[in-house]
Amino acid sequence: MAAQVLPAEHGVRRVIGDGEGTPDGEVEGLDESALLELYRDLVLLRTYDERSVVYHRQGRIGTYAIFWGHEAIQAGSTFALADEDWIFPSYRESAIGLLRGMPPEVVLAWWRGHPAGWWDPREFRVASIAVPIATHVPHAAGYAWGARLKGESACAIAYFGDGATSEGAFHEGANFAAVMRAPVVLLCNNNQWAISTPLSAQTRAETLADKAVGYGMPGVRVDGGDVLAVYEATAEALARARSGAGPTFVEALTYRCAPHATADDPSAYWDPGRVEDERKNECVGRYERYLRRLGVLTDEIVEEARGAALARMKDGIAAAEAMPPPDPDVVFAHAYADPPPAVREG
Amino acid sequence: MAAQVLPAEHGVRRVIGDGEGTPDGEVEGLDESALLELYRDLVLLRTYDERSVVYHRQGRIGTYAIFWGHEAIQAGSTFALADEDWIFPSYRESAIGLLRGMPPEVVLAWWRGHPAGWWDPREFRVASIAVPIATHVPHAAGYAWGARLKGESACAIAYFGDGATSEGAFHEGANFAAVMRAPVVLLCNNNQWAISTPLSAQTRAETLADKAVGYGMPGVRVDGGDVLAVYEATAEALARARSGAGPTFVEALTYRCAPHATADDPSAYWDPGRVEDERKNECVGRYERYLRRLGVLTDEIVEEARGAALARMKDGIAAAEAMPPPDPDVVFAHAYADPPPAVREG
Amino acid sequence: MAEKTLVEAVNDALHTEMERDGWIMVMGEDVGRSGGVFRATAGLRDRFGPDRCVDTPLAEAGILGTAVGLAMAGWRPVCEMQYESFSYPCLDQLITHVGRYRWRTGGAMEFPITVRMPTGGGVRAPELHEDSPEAYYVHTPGVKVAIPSTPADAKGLLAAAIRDPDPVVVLEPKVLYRSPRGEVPAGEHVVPLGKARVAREGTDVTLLAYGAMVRTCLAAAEALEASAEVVDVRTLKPLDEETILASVAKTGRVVVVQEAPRVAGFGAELAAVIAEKAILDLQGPVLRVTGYDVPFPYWTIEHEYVPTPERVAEAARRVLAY
Amino acid sequence: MAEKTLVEAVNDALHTEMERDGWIMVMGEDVGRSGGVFRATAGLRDRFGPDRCVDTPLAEAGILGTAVGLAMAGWRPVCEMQYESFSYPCLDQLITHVGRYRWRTGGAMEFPITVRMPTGGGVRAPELHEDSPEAYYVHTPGVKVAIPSTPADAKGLLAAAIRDPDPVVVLEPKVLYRSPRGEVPAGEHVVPLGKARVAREGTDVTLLAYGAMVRTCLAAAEALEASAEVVDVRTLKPLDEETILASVAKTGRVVVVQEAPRVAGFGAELAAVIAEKAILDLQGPVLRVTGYDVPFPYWTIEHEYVPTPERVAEAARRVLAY
Ligand SMILES: Cc1ncc(C[n+]2csc(CCOP(=O)(O)OP(=O)(O)O)c2C)c(N)n1
Ligand SMILES: Cc1ncc(C[n+]2csc(CCOP(=O)(O)OP(=O)(O)O)c2C)c(N)n1
Ligand SMILES: [Mg+2]
Ligand SMILES: [Mg+2]
Repeated sequence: MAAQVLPAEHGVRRVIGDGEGTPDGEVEGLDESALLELYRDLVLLRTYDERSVVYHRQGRIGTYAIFWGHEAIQAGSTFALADEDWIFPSYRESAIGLLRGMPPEVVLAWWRGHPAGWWDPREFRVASIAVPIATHVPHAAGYAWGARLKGESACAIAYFGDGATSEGAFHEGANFAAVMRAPVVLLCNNNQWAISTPLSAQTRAETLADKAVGYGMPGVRVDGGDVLAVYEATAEALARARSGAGPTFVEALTYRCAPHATADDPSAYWDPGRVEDERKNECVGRYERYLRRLGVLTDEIVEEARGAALARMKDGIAAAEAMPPPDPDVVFAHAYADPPPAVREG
Repeated sequence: MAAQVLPAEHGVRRVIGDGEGTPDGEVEGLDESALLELYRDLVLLRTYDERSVVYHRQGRIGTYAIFWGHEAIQAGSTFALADEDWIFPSYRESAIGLLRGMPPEVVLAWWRGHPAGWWDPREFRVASIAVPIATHVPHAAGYAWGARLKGESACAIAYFGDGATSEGAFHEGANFAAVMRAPVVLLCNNNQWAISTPLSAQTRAETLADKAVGYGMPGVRVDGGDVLAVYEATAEALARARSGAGPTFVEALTYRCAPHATADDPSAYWDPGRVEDERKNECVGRYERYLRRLGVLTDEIVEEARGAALARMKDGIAAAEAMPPPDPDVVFAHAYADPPPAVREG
Repeated sequence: MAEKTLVEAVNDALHTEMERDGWIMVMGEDVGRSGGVFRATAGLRDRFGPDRCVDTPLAEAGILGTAVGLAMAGWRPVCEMQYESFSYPCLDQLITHVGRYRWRTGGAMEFPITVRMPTGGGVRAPELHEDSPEAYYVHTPGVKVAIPSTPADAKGLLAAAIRDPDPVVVLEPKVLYRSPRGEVPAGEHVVPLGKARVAREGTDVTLLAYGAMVRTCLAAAEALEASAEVVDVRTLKPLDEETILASVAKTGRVVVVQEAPRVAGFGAELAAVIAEKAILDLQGPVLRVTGYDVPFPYWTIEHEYVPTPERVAEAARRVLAY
Repeated sequence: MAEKTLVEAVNDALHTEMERDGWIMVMGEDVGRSGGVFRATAGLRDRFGPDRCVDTPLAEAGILGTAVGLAMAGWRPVCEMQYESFSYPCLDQLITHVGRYRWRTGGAMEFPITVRMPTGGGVRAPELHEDSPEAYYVHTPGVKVAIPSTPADAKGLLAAAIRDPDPVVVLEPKVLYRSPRGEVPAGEHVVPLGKARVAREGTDVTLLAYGAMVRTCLAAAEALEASAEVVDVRTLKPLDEETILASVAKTGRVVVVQEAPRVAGFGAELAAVIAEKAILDLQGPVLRVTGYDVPFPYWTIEHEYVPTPERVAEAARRVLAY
């Protein structure tokens, strides 16, 4: 009987050390200003997330899918993208557009249930937030395939979770991507939970990167709390994609230290002790300590980055709250370019 | 970047030699009478298939999915099953029930579009023929899971093709099977074609057995033209399943030497030369030559086996053709145990 | 009788039925450890163990597909779809197998599978959390469909669905999950499938609805100067034509109300049945008040989409004017 | 004009449109190397290359899901579902994305995706090769649906679907694929969506149908002593209510014919529209002649299921007797 065999990269790639036994690494091509730009991205996402939880408590936005602790996955991978590359986010990456210059009020409007949460994907090369699990993976594969057919160099990246790998849509999308040599990165945020369902109840695979083998594509594992490791792995996957070699599956290993969403009460299912430990090791602080060890980060920069992010959020929520209530007529707008005469009958 | 890594059993398992360089092997626990029983199974399936093609030409059955050259996969795997184990066939294994004592006229009736083609799966432990691709894989997984929960020792086996591995239903079924440690064998008939679509357009995986890795289950490759290799691999997978270790993916490698179905004209897409070569190596002849080298098979036995099979088919088609046209009322029967009053309104 | 919310009544039904029949299995996403995102399955895993209340992998077609196999092995699966819109991936299994497998065995095997899910809008949730997909289910041969509008019916119809020998889809109006409360019989309580309920007696116009729209119609009836009868269809298939046609025969005027998009929704089937079988009773057109042929809107304007008592009353007045 | 079969007309439309617009891509199972199991895509791969006529992996949801991405990249995908019943796996992509994505972008992006598939029975094929799933599609917001009944309309409606800025599902009656032949305009030929066709003029009763049932209604009309008008709906959404209501206004009597299972089928929508908007014209009930609420039967008895001219004529006589 076949012993189960696993992909090469079973080790979890890391760049950032622990300041003790494990030494810090470096990433080629990232100079000081790039490292700090990446830091500001992290702080912006962290600030967006923490403020959103507050806004929700204050009743200023609706249910909200918290991404605290996932910032390194989002910022690190996005930082590796070319401007022309398309992002296909799930609800977990709702604010990833901010890294492409999307105003916070747009994303806040989405969570406020306001149509101003709509955006033109072409403006930011960010597809609409995918609410259904995994069904956007084929979209990313199709986009990348279509770009390749047009002779463009644009790639795509799809974000999805560990639970999403159980869906047929993930499987079909990944297989199409491989068969069509679509220049796409399948970035799996493995936070080890699907709401209350642990990874152990989701799959028997030893790692999610193992899923790549069945599609004939490389599978890589990185520490999802290590923004530089995520950057590096994504950059390599993109280089491979642009070279015409097709898709790569990247498993970014992390741990969900927050409720699934504001409506979720994890006390019934998670282990507070484990969460405590994981929180100590959260990704923004890790990167801060790394930059300080490098001597690149100063208190001033920290203050300035946090202040700037906070200001953007203050303006964002103000702008979102200043929006007039939507025109009721928008109910009938946009479903069809050329609507059936009966569309208003109800 | 991860080099792609493959499961252990990349070699294709064989038992039957070529009568020249490659020596014949033997399979433990199969005595002479068992070897001959298996031979009769092969002959029965071959006879069913060849007669069916004739019956179709004669207009005595409708469109028919030919399984010429797939007999070793079906007979070898079924021979390894316990009587209590359930078979979940696709259209390609339409006649597999014959190996469980199902009268040929039942299967012939199915292909004649006659409701007498219905059977009680419990009578033969053979589920209904699955027409849609791959959607029966979760059924087999669910059955096996359910049997395990009941503390029964029954296993299940699902038959599907290479193309089926591209469907989400295959993926979800395989994953459920692994997660629930369902005692099921996923037997993939890799005949390298999905109608006109070659395997190379179906997947980039080096082997279909690689798909197993992503589910954390063993993947095995066997020569689908070697009835003893298929038997052995299936027996091992069943032993593993009964031990509580869960499912196994078995890739039975063969080549479709006949049209997809009687309605199909492969001349547009296949390579006649390749087909010629493959036909020379077809599974029934291979096993016959093996048995003769073993000194187990005599012309008398061959005659007797073919005669018996032919007689069964003659009786079968006669019985099928003797069936009265179905009662029109059967249209309304069976859809509901407790039909809505309006069921006859149309 | 205890006062319960609709979701508590669902939970009560699951406990009571699983207690009664050891072959009943609850399966779905997050139904076990957390007790379900709406708490409909709370307590089942502790009471009946992880084998009878199963947290499945995240794959709806896999849930329903394995349920078919579980049924073949003798189990009575009760599958939860976490939200109605996330039941769409299982439509393929439902249409090609769940509704057809008994037929395929010539009636030899039964597939007593229950699929339950929350349905409908009014809860101010993100996209794809407020759909009303009942028409997809009702149109599928071999599948029955029920939609309760009260806690008592939520318990009784679910119990009937679980006991039914055929596959039944039960849609639970999520806007009613937590309020209002209602009297729910303790212990075993079965509301037979195929029986509509006259929720309010009236003589001038019939308001025909199901699920959350029953409440809307009751409010409209209050607002109307005329005497409106409100019929709660309760079971979409099998349909209780008798009760519906009796009401139309009495009033001669009818407004069909459905939250789902209008085109080819179940309200059309109700209107068609009336146009075919009550034409001589009708004193005016069969009007429909429905959602529109567009996606359910962002929740700040969902009230512009979901039929309101005002829209229903206005339609009733139009038909009363005939 | 050349005489063509319906499937030849489909092939003609694909060649003509792909010639006209280099962004049109045909994708599906076996559409390339073999030219499709019905030969609808024959010759496209040789003419336009394997990148514009793509043999996809065997995964319907993957076909439609990647088509969404291809559309975002600027392509105009024309997806073939090999048989209607094998389109069920893509219902999830259709409902959750294809019909919603334009709306989701506030109208900024278009998704001119065409999904074409054979539909219906009468071809003596195994299980799940003879379904009529149009109701699932028509009920889905954001999606348009057309069903031709003649070779000329098959070419013209498909061309219109491909050119339409919105997603369109085109169902091709497979029983009509190879006969009868009909005149088909050469070159570019577009039959606008949303326009029904009076297939036969009459004054006493309207037979309302689409797809293969139009032929059935024409035969019924011949058999009737009364003067029957046959209206070919052609486009189920957008629906040409004007033509339908004009015919009902003229005849006052109507029989709606659909091959699909009766319950909540598209015929119910037609009946509902008439019961709402033509009630004062009606001189009798709106009768439906349909398939039954059971799986399409094994083909030796399919004639017991598919509506026949006799059943249609009998219904017409019933309504004429009012
Ligand atoms: C098709 C579908 N099924 C169910 C849901 C409900 N749901 C929302 S999030 C979630 C868990 C997703 O887990 P995972 O894929 O690991 O992503 P994470 O939320 O952990 O980032 C579920 C079941 C959904 N949105 N879509
Ligand atoms: C869901 C679904 N899609 C498409 C089809 C049409 N179809 C019938 S057989 C077939 C090819 C199957 O190929 P494979 O899985 O390799 O099995 P094989 O026929 O080679 O044994 C296709 C596409 C189907 N039956 N079901
Ligand atoms: Mg997760
Ligand atoms: Mg094959």
